[in-house]
Amino acid sequence: MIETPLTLIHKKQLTRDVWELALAGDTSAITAPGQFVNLLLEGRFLRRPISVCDWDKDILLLLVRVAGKGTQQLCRSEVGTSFDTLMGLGNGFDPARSTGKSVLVGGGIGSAPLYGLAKRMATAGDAPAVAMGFNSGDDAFYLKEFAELGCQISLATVDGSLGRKGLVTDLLPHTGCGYGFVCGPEPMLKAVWGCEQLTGGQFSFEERMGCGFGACMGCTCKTRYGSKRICKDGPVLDKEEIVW
Amino acid sequence: MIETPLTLIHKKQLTRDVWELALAGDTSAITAPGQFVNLLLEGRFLRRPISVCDWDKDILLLLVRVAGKGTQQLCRSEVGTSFDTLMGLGNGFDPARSTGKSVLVGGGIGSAPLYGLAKRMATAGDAPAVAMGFNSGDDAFYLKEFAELGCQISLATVDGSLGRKGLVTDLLPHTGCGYGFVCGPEPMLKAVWGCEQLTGGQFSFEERMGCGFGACMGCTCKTRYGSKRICKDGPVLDKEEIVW
Amino acid sequence: MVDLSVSLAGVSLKNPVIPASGTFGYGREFAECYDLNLLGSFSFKGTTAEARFGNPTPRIAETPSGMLNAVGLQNPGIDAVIALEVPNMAKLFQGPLIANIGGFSVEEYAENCRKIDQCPQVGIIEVNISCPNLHCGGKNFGSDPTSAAEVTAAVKAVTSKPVFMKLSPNVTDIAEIAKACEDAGADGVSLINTLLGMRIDLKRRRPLLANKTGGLSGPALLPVAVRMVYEVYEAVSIPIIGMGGVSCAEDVCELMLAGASAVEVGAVNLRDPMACKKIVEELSGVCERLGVSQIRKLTGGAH
Amino acid sequence: MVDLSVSLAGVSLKNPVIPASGTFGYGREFAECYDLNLLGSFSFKGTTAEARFGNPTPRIAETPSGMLNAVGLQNPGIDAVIALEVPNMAKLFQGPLIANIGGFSVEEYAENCRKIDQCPQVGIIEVNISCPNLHCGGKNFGSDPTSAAEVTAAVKAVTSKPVFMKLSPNVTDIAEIAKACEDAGADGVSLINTLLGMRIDLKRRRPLLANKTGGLSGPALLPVAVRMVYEVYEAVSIPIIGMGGVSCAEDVCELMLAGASAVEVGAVNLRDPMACKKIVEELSGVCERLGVSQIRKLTGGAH
Ligand SMILES: Cc1cc2nc3c(=O)[nH]c(=O)nc-3n(C[C@H](O)[C@H](O)[C@H](O)COP(=O)(O)OP(=O)(O)OC[C@H]3O[C@@H](n4cnc5c(N)ncnc54)[C@H](O)[C@@H]3O)c2cc1C
Ligand SMILES: Cc1cc2nc3c(=O)[nH]c(=O)nc-3n(C[C@H](O)[C@H](O)[C@H](O)COP(=O)(O)OP(=O)(O)OC[C@H]3O[C@@H](n4cnc5c(N)ncnc54)[C@H](O)[C@@H]3O)c2cc1C
Ligand SMILES: Cc1cc2nc3c(=O)[nH]c(=O)nc-3n(C[C@H](O)[C@H](O)[C@H](O)COP(=O)(O)O)c2cc1C
Ligand SMILES: Cc1cc2nc3c(=O)[nH]c(=O)nc-3n(C[C@H](O)[C@H](O)[C@H](O)COP(=O)(O)O)c2cc1C
Ligand code: FES
Ligand code: FES
Repeated sequence: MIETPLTLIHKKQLTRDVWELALAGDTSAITAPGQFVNLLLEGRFLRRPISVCDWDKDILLLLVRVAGKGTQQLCRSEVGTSFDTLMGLGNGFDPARSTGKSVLVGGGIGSAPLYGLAKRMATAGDAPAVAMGFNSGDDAFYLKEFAELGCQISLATVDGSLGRKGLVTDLLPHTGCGYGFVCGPEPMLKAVWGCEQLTGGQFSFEERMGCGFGACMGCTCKTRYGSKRICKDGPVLDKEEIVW
Repeated sequence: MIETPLTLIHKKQLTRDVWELALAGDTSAITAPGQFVNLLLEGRFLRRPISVCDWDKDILLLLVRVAGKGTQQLCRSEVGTSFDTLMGLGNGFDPARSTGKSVLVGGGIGSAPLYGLAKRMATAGDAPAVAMGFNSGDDAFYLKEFAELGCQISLATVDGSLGRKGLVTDLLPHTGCGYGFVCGPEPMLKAVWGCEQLTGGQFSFEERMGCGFGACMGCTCKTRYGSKRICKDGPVLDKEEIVW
Repeated sequence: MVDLSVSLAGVSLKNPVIPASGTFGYGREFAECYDLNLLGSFSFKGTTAEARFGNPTPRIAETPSGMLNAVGLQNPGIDAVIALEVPNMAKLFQGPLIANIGGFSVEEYAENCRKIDQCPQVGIIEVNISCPNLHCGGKNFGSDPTSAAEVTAAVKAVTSKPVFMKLSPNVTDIAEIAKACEDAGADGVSLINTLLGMRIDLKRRRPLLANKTGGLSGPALLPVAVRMVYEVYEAVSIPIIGMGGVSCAEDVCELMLAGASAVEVGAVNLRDPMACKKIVEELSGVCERLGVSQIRKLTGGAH
Repeated sequence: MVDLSVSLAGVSLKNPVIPASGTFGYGREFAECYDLNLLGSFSFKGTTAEARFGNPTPRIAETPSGMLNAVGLQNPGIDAVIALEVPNMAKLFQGPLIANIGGFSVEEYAENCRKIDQCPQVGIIEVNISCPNLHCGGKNFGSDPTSAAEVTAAVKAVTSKPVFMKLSPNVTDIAEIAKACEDAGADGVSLINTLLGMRIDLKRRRPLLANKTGGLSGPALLPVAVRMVYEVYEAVSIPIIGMGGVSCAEDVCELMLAGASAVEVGAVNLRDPMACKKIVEELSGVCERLGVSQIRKLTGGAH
């Protein structure tokens, strides 16, 4: 973990409430896709945890959904704004531990960290299948970006306006994959976790955080191997250790 | 009183801790020199009261001394920063009520509102005498500006590095004036109030303020005519009503 | 169209937004900024039997997301308030006023309320029991259930207007005090008053306020207010006027979900004289987003 | 050169800056950021007899200039702490540690303290009496003088280390509780713990924290902490560790002027892991500006 300033150098609105933000600074603390950063926003006491979507050595890419006043402030910030940032938080996804053909499963904004994972898997010569669920076609983002990596994409929307009508779990049987990298809201994680064809997988969780780096025990969850801190021992947990 | 945004369009450091700030916006609520504005600063709960130094219909000039974290933040703000401002607060000086030859008496940053007063008196054809006291010559500001109005200036510094060594009260007997417009720290106000040759005068006071517009009773003082709110019934009080 | 009307012990208000006592004077300064009739009501400056200068200055200090005040109940005294200020306020605001009443003995409270009972413009009496009991070593009336109940009973005996007892948060168990007031006949409770605090001037090495301590108000207080309103709602069945740190329409809804039937807005009026107007204007939109068509349905919704 | 050293009931610290219990874990995460030996001491996570998972999540909520936590004393239990964590902490920090001890009965407090008494690395025992007394309807030990005194006496009987009783601010009269602890033999008092608060999730219409209420900490709390330290300093003659809302070196000096001999820094460690280091580094400069050559001379200076 390092504490470092990042400068907003680019922003683009992707959907009604999702923005793509590029920030410049020292990204050396990031070691794996699925890690997150914790951004300090002027006037807010707690930092805001946001997953690393992608990064190179001096640029960090985030996809941010406006969920409340803090994310709204973040997405309204002007290019040039600087943010004090804690970087390289959490364990992240480990593609090396996959035990079969892999599918990346994203729900809503949960697809953000999967992009960085897909890119690294593609670069290693193994572009994964991607299954994404959104509320409607208007909410979908990054389809082109995933496609450009060579990923096979399947889509589901709740209102049926894009891809299959239904939930992302409906897509899984058709992917033929047995190992999942999963990120999304908790009910979706639980549903995917229960899908029979996934024999293994890595699931990324969210929790309200005090610190984001393991000090406060604000984000603890129970696992088969005892208490774990989502921020430090997660946010990614192995399928087999998860208890609901 | 109006609530309006002002944009910082110019800033200049005058001394080690005094800055000249020009702000653009609707100044129509200002009706008299010696009134003040109340500036909202990002991240501070209470506004900061600052005297109007000078104004025309769309520019407000302030002189600000860095006294704590808020004034530091204000003076460090970048040109272009916007401040929510309450304008046209307090009664201000009334030169028409002068009963004799007038001297403007300023202590430290207290000279700021006297400039706007001097300018209006000069424009009306009656440039007043000005007596200013500072800690040292390095702390003096606006000497040229007052001189350009045609004011006769006398100076005192505590360390004697500029003008007469001593306090501003030492200057008064030499001005030959019987009516004062006075602004400065409270001990200086009290000393000037006690000077024999001033038969009348208007004294501008400071107090910690909750609102600045008369609602909270945070700034009340006792006068010969009952309780007065420094922010609304003042900040300028008549010599004869003041009780210490 | 969201129905913003609420009712407080039989008194109907067009909306739940009420400027808090001591932060709105007698309304005059705010009436220069907007038409006060858009408010639900307003609670005017705390009134005592005698005219009071209040505490020496400095009376105000800043704190993170809040402020301290030690105004010390400056007011012209109940007779002057009734003769001059009440008629004036009635010109600025045509709805029912809330009269905030202080006192330094049980008798003084009763006498003040007996007098204010004569004012038809006053719809509700709000009795501030965070005042020191001069007959009892200066302990606040609001700091123990017995003296809170005593004031309640004394006041109820002399007025037919609804009486809301305004509780102090500086206690171990605010629900117990509220219950004592209810049992003594209170028609409602108002909470919370300010939390006792202090700032020190590092240069002078003395408390910043001349009075040493002062009352904390402003957004910093919000979570304490929400908790206390929630606790009191579980303990009593009379209506609650909630307050403490409200700065936006969402905060109004939060206190109502905790159990408030109406909400007072205090310190932010000082920071932004337009605050209450903005809050009233935002309230319908916030209710719509929360899927509420009658705001009074929010009261106690989080229990 | 400003002398920053202070002394707490005979234990010397190189400076008065102490990370507060529960906001610094066992120091590991912070030791990745800086050398902990620049601290005066550190108070480690509250320890109970049994291992505790703590409360269900969400355990954290944001508030204006602060936060609520309802962690619920998650810890591996006293035996694991002594066997594993204390030796580990001693590697990261060579000065005297402060052991923060919880309990749900007088016996548990005593038993925990008897065990921790065996650790030479522990210089001070800080007894957190904001825990519910399971034998007494769940009322906090810290909410009345009798039970506070009972815990104090029981703990003092089993340890020769200095015992600091950590007081809850959720009381009508904190000075009375402090006095009861002093009379029962406490070597010092630590204050304040968190103020009880609540936030409500407007969309779900439920308290945001799974535990409903949580403890308020962070800058919002500072004026309440200053006031309580000031009051307690006037009531007792044992040393005070002050805390609540400290976020910079000036705040450390403010609490010392109010009466603290040393100062704990809590929630801001979570916002900024470098906070304590920055505070220690700024402290000399602030003292110089205040014209102080020995920081311990500030203690009680505002009285
Ligand atoms: C490990 C992790 C990775 C995340 N990655 C992303 C991402 O890549 N893109 C994205 O848009 N969002 C992401 N989130 C969710 C994001 O942190 C929240 O949407 C954001 O904190 C909401 O802040 P707010 O001020 O807008 O909302 P408010 O509701 O006003 O926030 C109030 C408080 O609650 C916290 N909070 C609210 N919702 C959440 C939540 N879902 N998770 C954690 N804390 C919350 C806030 O941090 C803040 O402390 C992630 C969360 C976690 C834990
Ligand atoms: C009517 C009036 C006119 C003023 N005109 C000027 C001016 O033209 N130029 C200028 O430099 N200063 C002026 N001041 C003083 C200026 O308001 C304070 O220096 C400033 O508020 C300090 O804020 P801070 O955050 O830097 O200090 P802090 O000490 O951090 O402020 C903490 C709190 O105390 C208040 N405070 C501190 N000092 C004073 C003070 N002297 N008077 C009132 N409130 C104070 C602040 O407003 C704030 O609420 C004036 C004050 C008043 C009342
Ligand atoms: C300057 C000031 C003066 C106050 N005077 C009174 C008063 O006279 N009577 C009273 O009951 N409460 C008084 N209060 C308390 C408020 O009515 C309110 O209970 C408290 O400030 C909490 O609300 P807030 O955080 O919205 O300000 C005063 C508060 C302030 C800030
Ligand atoms: C996440 C968190 C956990 C805490 N855990 C404990 C604890 O285990 N024992 C204890 O005595 N105090 C605990 N506290 C209280 C702090 O030690 C401190 O008293 C309080 O937070 C006020 O200081 P602050 O405003 O600087 O945070 C905790 C506080 C926080 C924020
Ligand atoms: S958020 Fe503090 S330990 Fe995870
Ligand atoms: S500052 Fe509020 S009345 Fe003067």
